[in-house]
Amino acid sequence: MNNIPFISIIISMIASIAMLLLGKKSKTALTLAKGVLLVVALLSLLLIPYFISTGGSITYMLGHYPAPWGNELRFGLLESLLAFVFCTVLLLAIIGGKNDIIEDVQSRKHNQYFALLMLLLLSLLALIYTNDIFTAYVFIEINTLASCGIVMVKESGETLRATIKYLFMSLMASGLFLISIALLYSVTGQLLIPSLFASITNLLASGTYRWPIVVACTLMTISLGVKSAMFPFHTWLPDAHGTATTSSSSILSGVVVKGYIILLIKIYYRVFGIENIRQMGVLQAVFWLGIAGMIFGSIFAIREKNLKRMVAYSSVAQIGYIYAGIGLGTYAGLAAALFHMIVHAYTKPLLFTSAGGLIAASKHSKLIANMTGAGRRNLPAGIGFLIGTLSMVGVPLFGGFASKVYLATSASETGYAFLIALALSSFLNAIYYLPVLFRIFARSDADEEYEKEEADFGYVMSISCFSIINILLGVGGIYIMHLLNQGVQIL
Amino acid sequence: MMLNLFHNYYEVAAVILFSIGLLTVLLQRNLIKKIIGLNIMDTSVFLFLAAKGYIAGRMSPIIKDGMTDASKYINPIPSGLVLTGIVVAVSVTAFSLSLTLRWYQQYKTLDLDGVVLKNVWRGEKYE
Amino acid sequence: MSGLSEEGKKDVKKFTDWVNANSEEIPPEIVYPPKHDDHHGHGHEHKEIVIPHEETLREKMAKREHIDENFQEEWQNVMQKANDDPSSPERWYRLASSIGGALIVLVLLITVANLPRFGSPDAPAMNEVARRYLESGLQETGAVNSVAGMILDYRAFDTLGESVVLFTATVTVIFLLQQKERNHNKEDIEAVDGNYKGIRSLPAKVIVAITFPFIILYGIYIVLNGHLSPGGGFSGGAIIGAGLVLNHLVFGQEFSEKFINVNKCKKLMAGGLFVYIALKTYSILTGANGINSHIPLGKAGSIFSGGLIFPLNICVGVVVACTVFSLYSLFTDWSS
Amino acid sequence: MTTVEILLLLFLIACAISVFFIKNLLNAVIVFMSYSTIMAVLWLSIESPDLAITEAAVGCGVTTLLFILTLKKINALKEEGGEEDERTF
Repeated sequence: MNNIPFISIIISMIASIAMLLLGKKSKTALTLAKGVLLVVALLSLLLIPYFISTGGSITYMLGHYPAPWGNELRFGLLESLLAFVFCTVLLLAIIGGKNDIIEDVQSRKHNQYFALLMLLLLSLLALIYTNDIFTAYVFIEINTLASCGIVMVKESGETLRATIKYLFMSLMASGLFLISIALLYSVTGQLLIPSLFASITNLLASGTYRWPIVVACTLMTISLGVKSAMFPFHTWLPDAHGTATTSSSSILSGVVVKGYIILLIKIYYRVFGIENIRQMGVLQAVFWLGIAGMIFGSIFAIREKNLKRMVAYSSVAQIGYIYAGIGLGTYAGLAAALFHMIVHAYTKPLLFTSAGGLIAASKHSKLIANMTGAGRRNLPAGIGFLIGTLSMVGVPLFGGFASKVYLATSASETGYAFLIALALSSFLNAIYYLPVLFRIFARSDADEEYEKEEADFGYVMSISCFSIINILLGVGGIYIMHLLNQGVQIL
Repeated sequence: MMLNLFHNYYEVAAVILFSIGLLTVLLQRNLIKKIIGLNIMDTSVFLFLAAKGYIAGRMSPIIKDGMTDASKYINPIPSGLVLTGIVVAVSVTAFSLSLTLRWYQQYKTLDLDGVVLKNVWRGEKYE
Repeated sequence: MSGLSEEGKKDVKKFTDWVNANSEEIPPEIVYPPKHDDHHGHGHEHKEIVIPHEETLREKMAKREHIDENFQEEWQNVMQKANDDPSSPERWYRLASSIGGALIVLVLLITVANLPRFGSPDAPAMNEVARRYLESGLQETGAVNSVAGMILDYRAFDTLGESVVLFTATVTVIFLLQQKERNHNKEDIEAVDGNYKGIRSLPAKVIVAITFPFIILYGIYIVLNGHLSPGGGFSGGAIIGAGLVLNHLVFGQEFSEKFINVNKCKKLMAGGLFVYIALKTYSILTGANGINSHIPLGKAGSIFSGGLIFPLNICVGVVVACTVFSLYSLFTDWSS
Repeated sequence: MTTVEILLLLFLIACAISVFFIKNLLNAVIVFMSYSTIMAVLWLSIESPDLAITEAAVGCGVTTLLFILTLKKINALKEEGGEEDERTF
């Protein structure tokens, strides 16, 4: 049981190397990728009941040397739940985006694409499980390279541009992360998270080296904020998410961005301690940036005429919700933010996957204006988009409603700014999502011009799985919330 | 406190180099220059880390004649971290250079924004 | 276009109109037929090549080149105007980033002033962690070089991640720059047009012929002595790779292919990583589950010591050498 | 010793600044290469021979090799257009 996280990382590592050697056998690579994802998801699922029954967490020694000398993994209920969510999203995203992969990626390069996906998976798992801040840096770099890799696979001009933009912003952020590690190391001499926490608490209590610690915390927030598209640093996101191939967009918005947020949460709660962060004023900044993201992300989305870019801008708003939830600084707020993260991890890939279908059904035009009736021509995509939209706007019974309710209840004690922003953002969501919805289901005169799309089994399955999970989260969210509340206590 | 700045001259140089690298990435339009800027940023952080491991008057962390007395050697940890960092930096450079090549092949320019018009010219829709 | 002011945008608009007036749609040279359901994974692309009438094609290419020539000049004018315009967002961006850079240097300088002194023996970084690496490192890992002991034994997971970073970069570069798979038979190589023949200069050839074995030998020495002296898998591997690159540069492709080529590199690299991962998995799993790993540490200071560090350094050396050479070949072989 | 180190550090900063202003890309890359070499020397002087050797082989050797290969390819692509242009654009 203890070995599961390490073994899942190693499995995906070996799979990615094997895929490079497969040559042209892309079907084998796809099967292998699905198999690995399924195995890792099941392994993580095994951990969940174990942690529910035992509580607490496990610290896993990587090698023969104990705490401050060797590397460590640490995992509990929260980590295993998130690993399970990430694996399932990845799995459904590749199943749903298979057609677009065939179309966008040269066939001789398919196995390299899947190798990159496996590398992405292993870096995400390592980011979730790691208990060492320098290991986190190394795997952040893997994650950056692999996620830029899956953006560029389309090899068209706009994706190259988006990739370069994304790469440079991420690498600057990595530089900031590295220098903040250097600052922390030079005042504490530790790299392992628990030892860092002890050391930092002592230093802050005695008042020595306060300034370097504050600077390190700020720089880490900025760096992970850039990587996870926190509001003023989101400029790379619409390009990267809006131009990549469907499955890449789903994966980037569904899981990659979340991996960094989870790392940031770990840093806040387990390296610095949330009370110290609040005293430094960083937490308040995160809260207000989250609020600004909620509103401005939606406003940008309203102006957008391109469907995928619109959905991408809506991610900026949703990430704003998550940061505002974190910025509340309470365990309830954190649990609600994590719940919103899980809902968003299932909803945004649903929207991207169905947007891919809608675009394919309207002669590969990405402009919303050309999509009249697309939802009728490709019914699964239309229904998927409908469910995703209803969830985003916050209609009862869907995941988005539940998460907004939890966020609102967790925020009700701390002030009205959050509630007002929540209401305003939901209203703005409705403004830009509903017209699209009406348009894609409108009756179009030119329906005969389009050839009927054959429904693909994998596509339909992916859409329906995402939708069912979304509704389940909306109906049975209280149970997940219960788990999360339990999980954040031992963070 | 200001005196400390003179003592920490390695770190001061590293910090200045870091901001030069950052400004090169932000202000230069040329992709190759940007990549060099990223490399300068990374190496400056490595210089910072390596300087933090140094202790005046001690030897490099290679055990001589089985003498395992920690007060004879400098701190080995920053060296290890920087070794990892150097390899990460070179991998990142290789990736970004190959991207630059593909970009140049497609648009015959090293400027990321100069391409807006080229897109128009090639008939690709671009906003 | 977002970086331009209103005036700049007008200029751009004017320019785009000019470009549009001077160009026509260039007929597609390669047409992909509509995809079939069983298209996935068979490896053969149904390419249907449509060659437009030669005369028109040439005419259009000429026009395209004409635009290409004038493009840079025009564009620079437009950008210059936009930059000089005081209300241009581009200008604001530059101002803001300069201020940001100055702010960061200021903040970091204040931080540096607050840090422990350079070279002081009682800096917080020199704590029990570093002390144990130095004091018990020889006993526990068998490595004379504490840095090697630290990165390949104490904190081996980081180093595993680092090799995976290198691997990721190689995958992405292969993705971007690899041409269609070639068979590396002799006939094929000779048949490829523009096969690199090496340099003509005889003195250079003689010098490289003499030094090449020494470079490789030196690299191997550094790899094998990674646990005893400075260096290790990464630096030694880079030196070996550089030697191979030199060999290719001077003696040309045909001679170089006798030693190594991209496909062999790929396989060697994957093999090296496999062995690396296998060894490390064994040691981590035994360590984490409290089992004695039964790895002999050897006599400190001799070449066969340091337990797993010695084979790990060899694996890393192979991986890095192959990565360097395959990056080189990918960058040189690639052509539009 | 300290004077030499400070001089080398100043030289590093000068290299970094000149990379920003040099128009010719090949020159910029070569200045960057000398920057890496100085960095290796500095690391040797603060008793980190491991870093020095790695920086000399990887940072100075491999990175510069990659830069120069890229520039060579870019120039080859430029010549296809028939124009020899050393401007940074």
